[in-house]
Amino acid sequence: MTEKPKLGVYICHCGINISATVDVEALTEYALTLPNVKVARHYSYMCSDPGQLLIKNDIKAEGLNRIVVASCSPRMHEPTFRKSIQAAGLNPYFLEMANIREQCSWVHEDRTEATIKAKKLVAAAVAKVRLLEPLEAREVEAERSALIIGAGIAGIQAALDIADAGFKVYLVEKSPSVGGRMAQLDKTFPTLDCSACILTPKMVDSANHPNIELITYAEVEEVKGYIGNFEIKVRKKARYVDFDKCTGCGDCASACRVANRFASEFDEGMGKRSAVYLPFPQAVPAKYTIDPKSCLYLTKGKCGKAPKCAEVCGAGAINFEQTDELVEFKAGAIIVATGFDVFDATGKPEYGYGQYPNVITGLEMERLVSASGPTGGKIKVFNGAEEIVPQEIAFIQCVGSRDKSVGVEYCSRVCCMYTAKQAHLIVDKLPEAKVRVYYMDVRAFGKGFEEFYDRVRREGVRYIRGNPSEIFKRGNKLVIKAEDTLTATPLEDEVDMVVLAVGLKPRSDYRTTMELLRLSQSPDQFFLEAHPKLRPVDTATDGIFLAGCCQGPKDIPDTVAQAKGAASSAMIPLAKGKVTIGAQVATVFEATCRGCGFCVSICPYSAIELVTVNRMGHMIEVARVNEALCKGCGSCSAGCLSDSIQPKSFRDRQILPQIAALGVLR
Amino acid sequence: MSQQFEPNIVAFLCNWCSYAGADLAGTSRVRYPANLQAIRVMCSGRVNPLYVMNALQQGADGVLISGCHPGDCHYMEGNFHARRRLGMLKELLEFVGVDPRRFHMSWVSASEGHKWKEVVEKTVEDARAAGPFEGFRRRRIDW
Amino acid sequence: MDLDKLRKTAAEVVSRDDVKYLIGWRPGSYGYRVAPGFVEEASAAETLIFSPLCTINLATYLTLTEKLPLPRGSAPDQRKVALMVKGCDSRAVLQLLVEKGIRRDQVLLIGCPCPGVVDTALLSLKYPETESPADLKWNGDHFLLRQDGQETAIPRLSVLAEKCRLCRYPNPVISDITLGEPVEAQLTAEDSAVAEVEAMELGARAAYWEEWFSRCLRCYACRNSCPLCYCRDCVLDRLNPTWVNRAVNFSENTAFHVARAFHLVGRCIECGECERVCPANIPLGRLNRKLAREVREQYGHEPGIDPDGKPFQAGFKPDDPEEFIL
Amino acid sequence: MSAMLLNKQKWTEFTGILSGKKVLAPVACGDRFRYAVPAEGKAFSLDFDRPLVPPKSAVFPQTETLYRFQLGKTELAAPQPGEELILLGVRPCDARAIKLVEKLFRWDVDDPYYLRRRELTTVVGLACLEPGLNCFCPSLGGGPASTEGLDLLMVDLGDSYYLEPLTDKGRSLMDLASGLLEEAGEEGLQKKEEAVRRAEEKIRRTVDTDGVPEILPDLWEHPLWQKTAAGCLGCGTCTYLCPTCHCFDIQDEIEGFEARRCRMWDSCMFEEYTLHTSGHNPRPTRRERTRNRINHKYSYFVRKFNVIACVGCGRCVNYCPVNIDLIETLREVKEAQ
Repeated sequence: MTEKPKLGVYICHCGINISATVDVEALTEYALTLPNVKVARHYSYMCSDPGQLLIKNDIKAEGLNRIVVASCSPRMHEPTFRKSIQAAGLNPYFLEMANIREQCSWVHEDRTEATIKAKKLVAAAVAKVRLLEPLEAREVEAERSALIIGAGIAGIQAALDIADAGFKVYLVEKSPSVGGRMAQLDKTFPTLDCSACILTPKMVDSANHPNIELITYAEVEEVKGYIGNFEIKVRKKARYVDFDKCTGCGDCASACRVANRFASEFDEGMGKRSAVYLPFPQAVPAKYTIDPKSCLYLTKGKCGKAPKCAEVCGAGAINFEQTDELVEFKAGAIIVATGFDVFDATGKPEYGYGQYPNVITGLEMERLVSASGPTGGKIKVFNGAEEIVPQEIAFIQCVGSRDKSVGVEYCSRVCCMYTAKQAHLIVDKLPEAKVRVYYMDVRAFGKGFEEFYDRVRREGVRYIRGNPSEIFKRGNKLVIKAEDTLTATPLEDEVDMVVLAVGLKPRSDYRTTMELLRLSQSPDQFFLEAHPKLRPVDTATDGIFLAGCCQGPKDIPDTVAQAKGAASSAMIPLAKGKVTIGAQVATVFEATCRGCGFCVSICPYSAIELVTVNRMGHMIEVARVNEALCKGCGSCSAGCLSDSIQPKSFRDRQILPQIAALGVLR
Repeated sequence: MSQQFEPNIVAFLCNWCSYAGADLAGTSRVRYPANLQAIRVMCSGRVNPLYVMNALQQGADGVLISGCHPGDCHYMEGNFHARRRLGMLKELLEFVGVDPRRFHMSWVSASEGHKWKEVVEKTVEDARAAGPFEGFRRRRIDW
Repeated sequence: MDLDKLRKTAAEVVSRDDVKYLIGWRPGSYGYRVAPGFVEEASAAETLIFSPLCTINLATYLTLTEKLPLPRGSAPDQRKVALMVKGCDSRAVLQLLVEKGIRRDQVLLIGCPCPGVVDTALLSLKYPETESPADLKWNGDHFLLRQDGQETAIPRLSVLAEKCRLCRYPNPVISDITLGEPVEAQLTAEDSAVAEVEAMELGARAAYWEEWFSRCLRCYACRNSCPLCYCRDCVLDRLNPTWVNRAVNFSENTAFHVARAFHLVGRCIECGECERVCPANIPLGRLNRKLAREVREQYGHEPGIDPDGKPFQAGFKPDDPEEFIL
Repeated sequence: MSAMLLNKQKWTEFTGILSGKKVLAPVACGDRFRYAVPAEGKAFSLDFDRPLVPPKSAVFPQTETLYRFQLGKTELAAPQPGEELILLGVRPCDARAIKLVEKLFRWDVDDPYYLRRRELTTVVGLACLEPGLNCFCPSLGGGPASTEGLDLLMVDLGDSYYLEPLTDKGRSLMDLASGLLEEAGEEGLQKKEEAVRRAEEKIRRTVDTDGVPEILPDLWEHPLWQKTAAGCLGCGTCTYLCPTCHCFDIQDEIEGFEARRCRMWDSCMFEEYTLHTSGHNPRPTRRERTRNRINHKYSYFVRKFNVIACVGCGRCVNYCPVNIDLIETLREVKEAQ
């Protein structure tokens, strides 16, 4: 480090690309006048083998320890020259390039002007290279396992892929069962295959796979570390049912004193469940859970003389003493597959959702038409107090999508098609019923979508282009007030039931996940991918990937495709067993750091944290960089008031002399 | 014939967008004035606003900082930080009497070779109109 | 304010086991001077005052105390520092908390609602100081000056400090004990001093600041008196890299003041100490207030108000202004 | 030449004689005065308040280039000697200070930079007939018309100035103006002495320095330093404005590939004043720094040069932003005995 700098400056002609405009000889002479420059040469193609050999020989013969190459853009050949000086025994980071081709000879015509500019660029490179420091890229071991948060179809698919490749997977699900939103659906568009039929085998696989550790009814509480070395804490919530003893017989649920009194989450509140429950018949794991918010014993401390569930449980699985359990493990990669919520239709009060029982959402409709649903697949709704089989049915699309008035500008991508599918199912089940769809545009862009849409229309479903303004009750009918914008006719449409095609929203608890993993959001509040085109499953943090609707609305095939993409990306560090840590990272000078944490807030990669250190008996906080997470952007540094955090190779003390060198030649 | 004043301009370009855009301008053989020299930094967020002051002190007549368009930052947020910091610096410099034409900021993407040319032309033209920076230039003082 | 109550409270506070000492104001050695009073014992609380002469922002002292190496095995003194704060001082404390410059459990704040302090320099120009300490009191739209046995009523606005004319937060924004009744915030006057500089032609503005910055001695009183300039090692003192040469001339002085003002962007709480302490009378307050106003108006941020706020310089909003970008 | 009178009506003519020479005189600067070359077309005026920065800056500039060099090269270029200078309107206390500081620059080696400037400078004093609130020069052996360090003393007698030459430099300056001057005579002398006596009576504050240099070493660990330092901000106001403070630092300044080595005022109130490369600081807190400031003036300097390095100008008392009052501190020192 203390070795006095001995510089070599190498000026490339690039054939005549540079030398036609820049006087390379004058430039070489000038370079020799600069401080610490021992050798300056010009050559026709510096990047050629003989060109590189020239540099290597000088390093050995003249004892050069810093190299400036004035040639093309560093974006082009920096790696080339780094390698060649490294081959000659120099640290590869003792190189600075002056871009005298793309940003000089190719853009200027006047030889004098271009030569002056080239001199300044070389001077700046000399000024900087004198002060560069030797750096080293490092490799660290990677944990060969993955954490997947969310066990919907995205999480399950990613888990199965990674597990099949031979790596350990921790699949963590918040609710008592895997399956997610897809399990709630009846048929899938446009093929109409039964959602449960294609999903349940995968659910079962995810529970039985030897490489998958399925952790349901649990939440990730803490994630520390970095790619290859995440340290994770998961809270397994108390089920009050012994997981190993429970046989899933269901006796407890029938015996429960408050049996079938509570809205079933799975049935979107249309069905009822007991305080001890299985979310749905095909739930995996088929283990009962006591909801602490509805159980009499857990809320009131008393349930008759003794809780009935415990009395009837032959396996003796009921255990009110159970407490939350913390599980800790390490993972090399994380896939976030936390899914979505649907738009809360009460946000559009003009449609009367919540006010009229026969105004329902698309997801409720899924449960209504499902054979496993609360009505056993029969389409019936309450109209006031009376239960009816609707004959006049309207769908309203884009409820909570493409609607700035509720703060949702995006298209939810699935509503057009699920509406078409549900319309078809109604026509199928109630051949007499009249179905119409109020729409803005129909987006049938996927494979087989347009054909399906066409089929539904042929089946007699009427599509009316217009956005209803209001729904109100007249007699025992619901009246939709709208305008058919194709014929410019105002209309009042009397119906028995309205289905609101609600859009997809980020999960209500997205902020917890965001803060847990320091994810970013796109303007639509879904999690932000690292690049919209080229890194659609990556996040800004290495080793954390996105799959499914948490990144944005998508249908099942897209979700599965992204899950598979995320799985294969996550497997890269797992397969390599190592991760490389860049050399040009930020570093903290702790002696001057005042621990304000500005850098911590600024860093988009959560690469900086405040740690407490003992400074001569005083406990003080200072910033510390996790080199594995740092990308070397340097934003922290420009925001540091005491200049205590600096990106290597782009330190202030390396850049300021560059500025000075450019200035003095004015 | 009176000699036209040729301003000296120091530019800070982010590696991923603006430096690449400037390279593209070269590859496309776009012509622009030779008054501007670029210093490559990884991100516009790296540019400490005090670099601008330092450049003016050390002989620059104008300073340009260029980064990725909002939302396109390779590091996601660096250009947003740069925008806030440099926006305030601009206010400050103007308030202490530095001609606002001496300091510009731009968004130039890797595909905007032609925009880069326009930005350089505008920067040079403005600095030329503002004249040689004497203000608090170091060498103006007994140094 | 009731001085007896102040002294009684102070005495109680310093008697507490969890309080190291109290910092308040005490009469200075002559004229209109007021000095910081460091009270360690209840009896010494008798010297404390609170008057329109109490310009010093005591929050500065929170970060000024050096941390000497402790003998191995001994623990640092964890007791609190009790601090008397005016509205502006309390904002400094709050901003320090937001920036983790201090911890909440390290301070005990005695809030003093403040009807505005005087510009001591202006006061002594209009009403010359004498060698005996003078007494000044608030009295509606006047200050009552008692000096060498004589009493003079001074119209409030004629000697009120500039920052107090613009004060939006006369009452402490954070405190543990509040003395006296809250003061009504006045309708904020336009910052005519800043407007005056803004209205100048560019060249005149450059000349204006050149005139002032040329006189700077680089005594660093502005920096050292600032409650928010508390880096252990100021970058402007540093040699590698050298941001600002130590040489004292217009160029380096400007660089120093630009850098200082910039580092306070979104952090300055407009207590005006920098300007008050400047021996060369450089109107540094204008520089800081101009930036504070831009931060407020363009970015909707006010430092030292929101204990949960994110520091201005450590964040951004996607819709921050960008009209200036080409 | 003996003492002479200069009628104030001839002031303009007198200053005309000085034209062509470099003259630094008090110039109004807001409500402060400083020594500067008066702006073009502006006459010198002796109607001023005590300037903020003492005139020591004329012979010991705040920043002074010692030599220049190129990075990577070994040749040095030292600046040429400066030009002759007349310092006008110097207060006797400040002139005494220049004389005191000279002792340091003549100690072990002769400092060529300081001594050359000193040699080229003629110091013209003006008796201080309206002492300030915190003036205490008589306590330090000076007075409103003290002549130490002056080449020429002027006393304002209302309608004329009393001019008393003190050195050859002073005499030759008076020679230049001999046509404008008239003998002061006994009457002039009496008027002058009367004016000075009245001025002396106006001085309010006093310091008893008797024995202070001897006491100070015994008070090394006395709590008074902690007490004094508690409120100190650690700024350089007191030292930079002190006419006898003479500490300097030497730094290299680089611009591009060129550099200069220069000397600049330093202040013992700054943390980095005694900061070692190792990170160790023998004066780690404001207590040690405050103690040093008093000790240097009232003890170390006395031991070395047999005179207190304070002239009682009162600037540190006037300008301390937190009212650290040297006079009070010295009183406490005496009391602590």
